[in-house]
Amino acid sequence: MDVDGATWSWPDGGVTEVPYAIYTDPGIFAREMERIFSGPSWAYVGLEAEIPQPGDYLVTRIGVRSVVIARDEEGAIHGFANRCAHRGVKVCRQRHGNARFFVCPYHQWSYDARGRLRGVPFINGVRQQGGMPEGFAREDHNLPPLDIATRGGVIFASFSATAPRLEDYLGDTNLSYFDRVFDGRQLKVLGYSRQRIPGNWKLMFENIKDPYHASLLHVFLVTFGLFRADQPAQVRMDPSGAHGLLISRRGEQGATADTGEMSSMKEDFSLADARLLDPVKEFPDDATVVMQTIWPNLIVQQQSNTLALRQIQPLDPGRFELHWTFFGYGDDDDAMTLRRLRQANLMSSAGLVSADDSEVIKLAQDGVAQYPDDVGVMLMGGRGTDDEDHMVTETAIRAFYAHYRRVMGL
Amino acid sequence: MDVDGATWSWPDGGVTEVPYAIYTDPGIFAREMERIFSGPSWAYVGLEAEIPQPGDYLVTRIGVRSVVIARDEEGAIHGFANRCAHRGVKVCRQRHGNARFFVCPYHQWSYDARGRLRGVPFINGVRQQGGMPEGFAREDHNLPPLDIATRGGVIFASFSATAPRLEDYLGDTNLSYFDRVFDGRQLKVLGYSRQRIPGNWKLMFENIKDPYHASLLHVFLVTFGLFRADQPAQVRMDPSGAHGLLISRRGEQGATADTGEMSSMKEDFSLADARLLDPVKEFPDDATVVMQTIWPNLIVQQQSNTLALRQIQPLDPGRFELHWTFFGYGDDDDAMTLRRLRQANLMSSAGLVSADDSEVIKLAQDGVAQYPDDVGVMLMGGRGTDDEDHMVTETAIRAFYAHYRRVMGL
Amino acid sequence: MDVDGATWSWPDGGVTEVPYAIYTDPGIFAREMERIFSGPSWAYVGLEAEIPQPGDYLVTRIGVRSVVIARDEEGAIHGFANRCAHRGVKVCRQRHGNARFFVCPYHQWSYDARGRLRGVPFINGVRQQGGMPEGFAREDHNLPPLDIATRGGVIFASFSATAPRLEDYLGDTNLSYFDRVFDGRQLKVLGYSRQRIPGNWKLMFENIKDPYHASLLHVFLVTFGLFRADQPAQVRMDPSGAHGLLISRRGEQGATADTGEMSSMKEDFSLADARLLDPVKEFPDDATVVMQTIWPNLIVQQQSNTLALRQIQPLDPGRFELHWTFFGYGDDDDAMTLRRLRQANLMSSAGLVSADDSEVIKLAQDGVAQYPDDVGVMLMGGRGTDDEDHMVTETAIRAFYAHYRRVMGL
Amino acid sequence: MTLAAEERAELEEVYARYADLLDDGPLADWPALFHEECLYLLIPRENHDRGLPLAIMRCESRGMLEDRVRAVQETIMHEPRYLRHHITNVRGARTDDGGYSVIANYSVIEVLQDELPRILSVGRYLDVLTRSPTGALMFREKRVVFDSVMVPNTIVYPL
Amino acid sequence: MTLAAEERAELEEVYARYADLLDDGPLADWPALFHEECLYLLIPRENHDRGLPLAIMRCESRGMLEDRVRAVQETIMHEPRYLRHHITNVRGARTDDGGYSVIANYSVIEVLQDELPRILSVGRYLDVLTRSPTGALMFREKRVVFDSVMVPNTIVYPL
Amino acid sequence: MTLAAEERAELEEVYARYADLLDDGPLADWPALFHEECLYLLIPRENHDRGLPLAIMRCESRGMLEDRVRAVQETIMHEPRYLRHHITNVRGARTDDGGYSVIANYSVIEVLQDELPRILSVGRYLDVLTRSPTGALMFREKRVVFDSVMVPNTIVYPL
Ligand code: FES
Ligand code: FES
Ligand code: FES
Ligand SMILES: [Fe+3]
Ligand SMILES: [Fe+3]
Ligand SMILES: [Fe+3]
Repeated sequence: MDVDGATWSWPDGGVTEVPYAIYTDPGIFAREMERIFSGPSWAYVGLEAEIPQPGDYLVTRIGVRSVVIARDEEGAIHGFANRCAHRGVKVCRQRHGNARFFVCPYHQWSYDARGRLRGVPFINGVRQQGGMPEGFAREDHNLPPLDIATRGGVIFASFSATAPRLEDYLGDTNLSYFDRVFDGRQLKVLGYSRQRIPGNWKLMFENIKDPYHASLLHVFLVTFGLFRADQPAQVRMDPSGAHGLLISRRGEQGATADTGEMSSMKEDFSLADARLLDPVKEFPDDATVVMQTIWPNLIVQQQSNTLALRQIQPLDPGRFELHWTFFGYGDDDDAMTLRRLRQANLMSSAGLVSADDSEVIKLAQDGVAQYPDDVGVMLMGGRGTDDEDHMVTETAIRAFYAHYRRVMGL
Repeated sequence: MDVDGATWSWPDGGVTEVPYAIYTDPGIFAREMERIFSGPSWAYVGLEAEIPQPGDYLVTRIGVRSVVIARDEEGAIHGFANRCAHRGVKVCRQRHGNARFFVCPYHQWSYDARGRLRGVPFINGVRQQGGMPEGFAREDHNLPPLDIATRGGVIFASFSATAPRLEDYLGDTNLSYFDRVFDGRQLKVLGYSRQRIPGNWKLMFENIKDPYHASLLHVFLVTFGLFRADQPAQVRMDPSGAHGLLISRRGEQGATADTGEMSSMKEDFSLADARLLDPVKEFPDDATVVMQTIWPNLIVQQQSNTLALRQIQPLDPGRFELHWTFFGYGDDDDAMTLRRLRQANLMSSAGLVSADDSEVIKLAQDGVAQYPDDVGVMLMGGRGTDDEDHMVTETAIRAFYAHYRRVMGL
Repeated sequence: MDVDGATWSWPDGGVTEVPYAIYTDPGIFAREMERIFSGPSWAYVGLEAEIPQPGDYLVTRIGVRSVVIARDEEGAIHGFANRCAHRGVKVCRQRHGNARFFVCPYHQWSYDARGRLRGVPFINGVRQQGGMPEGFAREDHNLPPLDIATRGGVIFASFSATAPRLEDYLGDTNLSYFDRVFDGRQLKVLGYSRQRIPGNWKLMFENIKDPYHASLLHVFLVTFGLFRADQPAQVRMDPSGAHGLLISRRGEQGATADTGEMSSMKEDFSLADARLLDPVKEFPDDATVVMQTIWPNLIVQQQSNTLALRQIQPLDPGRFELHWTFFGYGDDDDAMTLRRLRQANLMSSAGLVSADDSEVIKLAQDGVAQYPDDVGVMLMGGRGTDDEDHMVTETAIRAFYAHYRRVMGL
Repeated sequence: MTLAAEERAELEEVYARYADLLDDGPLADWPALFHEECLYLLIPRENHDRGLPLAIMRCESRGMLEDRVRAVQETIMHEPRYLRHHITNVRGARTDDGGYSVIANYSVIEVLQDELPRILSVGRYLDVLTRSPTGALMFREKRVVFDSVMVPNTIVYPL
Repeated sequence: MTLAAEERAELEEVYARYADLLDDGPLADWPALFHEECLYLLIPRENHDRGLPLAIMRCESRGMLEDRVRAVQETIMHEPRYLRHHITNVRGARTDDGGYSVIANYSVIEVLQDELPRILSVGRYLDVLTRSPTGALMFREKRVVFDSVMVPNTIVYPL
Repeated sequence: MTLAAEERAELEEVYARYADLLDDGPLADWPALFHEECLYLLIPRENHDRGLPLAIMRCESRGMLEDRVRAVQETIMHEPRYLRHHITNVRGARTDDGGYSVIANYSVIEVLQDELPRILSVGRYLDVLTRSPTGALMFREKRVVFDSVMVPNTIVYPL
């Protein structure tokens, strides 16, 4: 197939049928990198707390592209492509650091925190010989800059200058839940977890936007009543459908009228050390789990007291990386910090719960890759793409693909 | 090159010239998966003895596609694609087992031994919310079924409903030799050997259909007179040329008029422990070696007393897997079982003989991949594709490619 | 993009702008293998000293193609494709050896030192059966021969019969510097170093043709005054620009008016064991470093007293191998041999200097692969492609790409 | 300070048994190698070097180890796999209570069904062993600091 | 039951010599590490765990080991390669006849010409060693149970 | 001739410390494991087997080792990476001066930032150790003969 050759088109059935080709086709992937990750979107790139001081910087990826996020001497945050304007060398090799200038190793062209070219060794040659020709102007060779938006200590960046205001981009509902976690308190980074998952990056979004699977796949969650289909829940989207919220409240444990269909439940499993699960209420509302997905690369996780940002970095159609940043608040006491660290046992590359997801995503990729011409069906909860007040629905996935089709022109 | 773009065509010279591109081109490989492995062919998938009980199942691959072969409560054998009808997840993760239902891990849709969708959790939602929409019918979401044919305890499957009767498919000659080994006696599985070979899958068929190489490459065979060009032999095909038989009878060891050309022979090599080779006659005829190739993925090996099925599982143009199932008969005494196990030293991923073949296939792939526009020549024994009564011929390979060209439309 | 589909063209800006696509595009790579490595060029394949005796041979690669270079009984050197005329198997598996005939392992077709088919087992069949058909002539199945040219003990080969005389190919200037090192004295091979570099093969040529980077990237060179931008130097090309010379003379160490811009210099670094650097003058002229690049696959290195040939073997757009052959002269005394071995610490897969280059090439590939539509700029020293008498220029790279564009038709 | 041969031999036995239980089971016996009050951390070298506390497995008692083992066996959905440890270059020092503080290098090779073997994890054990009343050596602390910060998909079993 | 330091040292020597002969030769001396009546099995873990008897190498005497060695050197066509063993986490128990039953983890890394190193095989040795009249330890039984069930092309040399 | 348990233990300690200093540092302390007059060679097995003298690292004194270490830290531009050694199957013989000649197998796994772990180098140590005046064992000669002749990009650190 050739998506550019117009020899391929999305099957009928709107967003209730998703063609497997979008998980495996290189042409579609290339277009995603162009239109989604380099388009007018806001990609998560890090936390202000990770670069608190002037000169601090971090290196991350937007789509497949390496970028530098740096704080200048005045404390302002900037971003630029991590690729020398001279001959393309990756300028910055460290994941993070502090630097006044960014010096390319090859010929030591140096750039400031805005990615502006400041130094070109031997620009005037040596002993009247060589150097740059007439008409060479440093300002013509700055690094491609990123637009930056921050809110609540979270940094977003865009390759496009035409992205809407971050607040408008998120929409009221998603913005309010974003502010619920990033409420202005100082954030404290607790650590990182990184994993390379052999599946298409969109399978990660499907997974988090899918409350239907949680009570079925996640035996641990169900067994300990942390998340169950019979608990109060809402699914919320922004108007575009790009972003989504999964909100639920812990309910009773043990069997109920509805647990019959949760065949996986282990009623006899009780913890030998209960400290693994001793959640405390820390947010004004009653929600015990809020999973927020922000187009095109972020998951904000509040699962009881474990807070994390999961950044999605696609590698190719069949692989993506998930970079987790665990955090708490500057005013956490030791007990709360310890609680967050303990609960992290549930969520990471070795998480008692999230391991189910990374494993099932691999199985999904293995399955779809064998049948390039088939489609998946997303009918749970009907055919709509609206908000719902229950967990038995794929509405958020349908909404995601409705937006995806618009952006991709598919 | 682009095989679909009709910018490529098979070179002149019929089947005496084989273009190297068929060993390396992705477009040709994709067409092979479609027309050959998903077409009206019978692919070997396993033995009845591997799933003797109701509920027993095994998982294997036809081409690149994972499939489940299951025995239902009534003892009937069925097959279906190992890929959930919901969102494509590999349903079955174990290589074999026993199950009443096949439950997808993601949302626990459950399928019966026919691959028919039986259970959809929360199909009616929870507490009057969610669930499947009007018009959702389970029977619209069964797994793609396979046609099944069995003979002599061997199971074949087809993605196509239009494959001819297995008996007609094999043809009289091949059928009779198939029945020679699978004569109705209970089969006893002795074990498995699996290897991933860095070559195109067709090179494996070429190898087994090629009696010419045996007396030259396989020094061990020649040295111990197990297989030699000067021994009585027949090459037999079915009318289509798809399937083939290589039949030979052990003759004298030591030098003869014809061993001059078998320069590789080691006359001074005698075994320190002769038990490695103490074949006994166990079939009515005099044939000591019968190698049968069955389109598109099976080799039936009878080499003295070691019996094995070799299943070919292509991965991509440059790699395939060979899955060996070694077996004996239910009525073998311990001495015979031990004999088969000892003779297995000659044939496996570490076989004294078959190691030559997996190594030479890698060398062939390495060679052809460098010269995409060149061709191999298959002139030994002339240009024909008919049966022969000697070993000095490539007729079976030519017949194979004549059939290949018809099926592939090349 | 599709370079063959004429949907792609070289950007404006002549050779001062190099599109990143040429480092990553498979279509361009395929054309390079055809037009550059299989075209009328002379590729380095080895040294006469490596195959001194009749029957000696070595195996190497030209582009992605394996070739055999052999010395016949009369002492003449020949070359041929390492790929059996029968069914494509790699005939020769050893890196070097001595053989009268080259026997393919599969069916033991045997070839002489010219690659001419000499033996075909069972060509007349066995006992009046089989064998080759009417009209089969051995001489129709020789291995594709290579043209061979040697000078000063260095062997070059060409897949094309239309390459110019080696002397004309190199041009006067490059020929004279080639003769400077290969002056007719017996060569003594000291050993090999091999590395697989995750970058496009042309990045290696850019690197060696680029005097600009040496005083900036190579802190070790600068610190010890082995190579500095403020030292006397020449850049020389042949008329086509395909080949190049970088010639410099060691100057003072320590800071000077110009070292200010060599920020990397470590003035306080002095060697604990000075024996690492005790160069002696061994060539008539004053040049202490001469790096010669010979299209399409050779670098001749004279860095003080360490002499090496670096052969470039592309694997795919993103990877190439560098095969180093270190040598001295037959009349070296032990002290000189030891000196060469010590100085080899600077140049190899673990070289104190060359490690900078293999590392930076990886960073370049990482950088350009993310931005397929961008270009690198090569403006240092102006826009010209002529010889220069200083190091602050990219003229040799521009000349290289001017030739590249002509050969590639881009 | 170096270990006497007998001390080294005793430690080698402990690590061999440790590898044995994780690679070939029974996994349920593995927590018994730890003291009831113990600390087991599976921590990326990146976090360890930067002084960040987050571990991807954190068990603060033998009970938590048992809970992890049970979850692996009963609740975590995962593909079948084989694991194989190499624990080498054991070095350590005696502690006041007759135990040892030990550093060792480890690697774990993973084999998924129908896949070729691959390196799942590589790094270093930072351990404290103590003696049980019966004199047996038990892990009081075990920090698995893994260099392979980018995890190939999922770590299901303890390392 | 744990091994004394001297016992462990003696076993380490045997395994080091075993690795040495397979990796660096002379291969022809390798069978001499086995008792004349011995059993050497190279068996996929899959078969071993399912109770299936098939091994991909099966030598029932030192003679058969010698035949295999000779075939590797004289009859099997194969590309040149280097192999390198790591044999670790040796654990065992004394047997009545003064020998040992031993379990050890192993991995073998293969280097084909112009290729990068890769893991050829990984798994476990299940061994029985006995004493020769001269007191030397010899293998009476060696079961190489390999986790890497999917073999990367070919296994030419014993592991 | 086999080593006594105490001798083996002492050698294991030396190799553990050797691995420790290269993998976890301080690298600057690593040269102190060598005698002032020493020979360190990092040599491809291909050259070693063919009798070709070229090594890709050649240090003829502790001073040259110190120069290499300093260059690694101050002058060589390289991507950040973690290395991890496994040194196994140590075997050796006592020498007249109370030292040892030792052969051991090694592998080094490399982890580049955001990459999966890979085998950087595998091979064998051919060592001669001698005793310092204080009785400590030091390397007089170390030949690192690596099977992985095709180097994956660059070798920056000594192995
Ligand atoms: S490539 Fe960056 S300075 Fe030249
Ligand atoms: S993917 Fe199988 S049940 Fe949802
Ligand atoms: S392939 Fe070379 S002789 Fe047949
Ligand atoms: Fe989930
Ligand atoms: Fe064969
Ligand atoms: Fe350089």
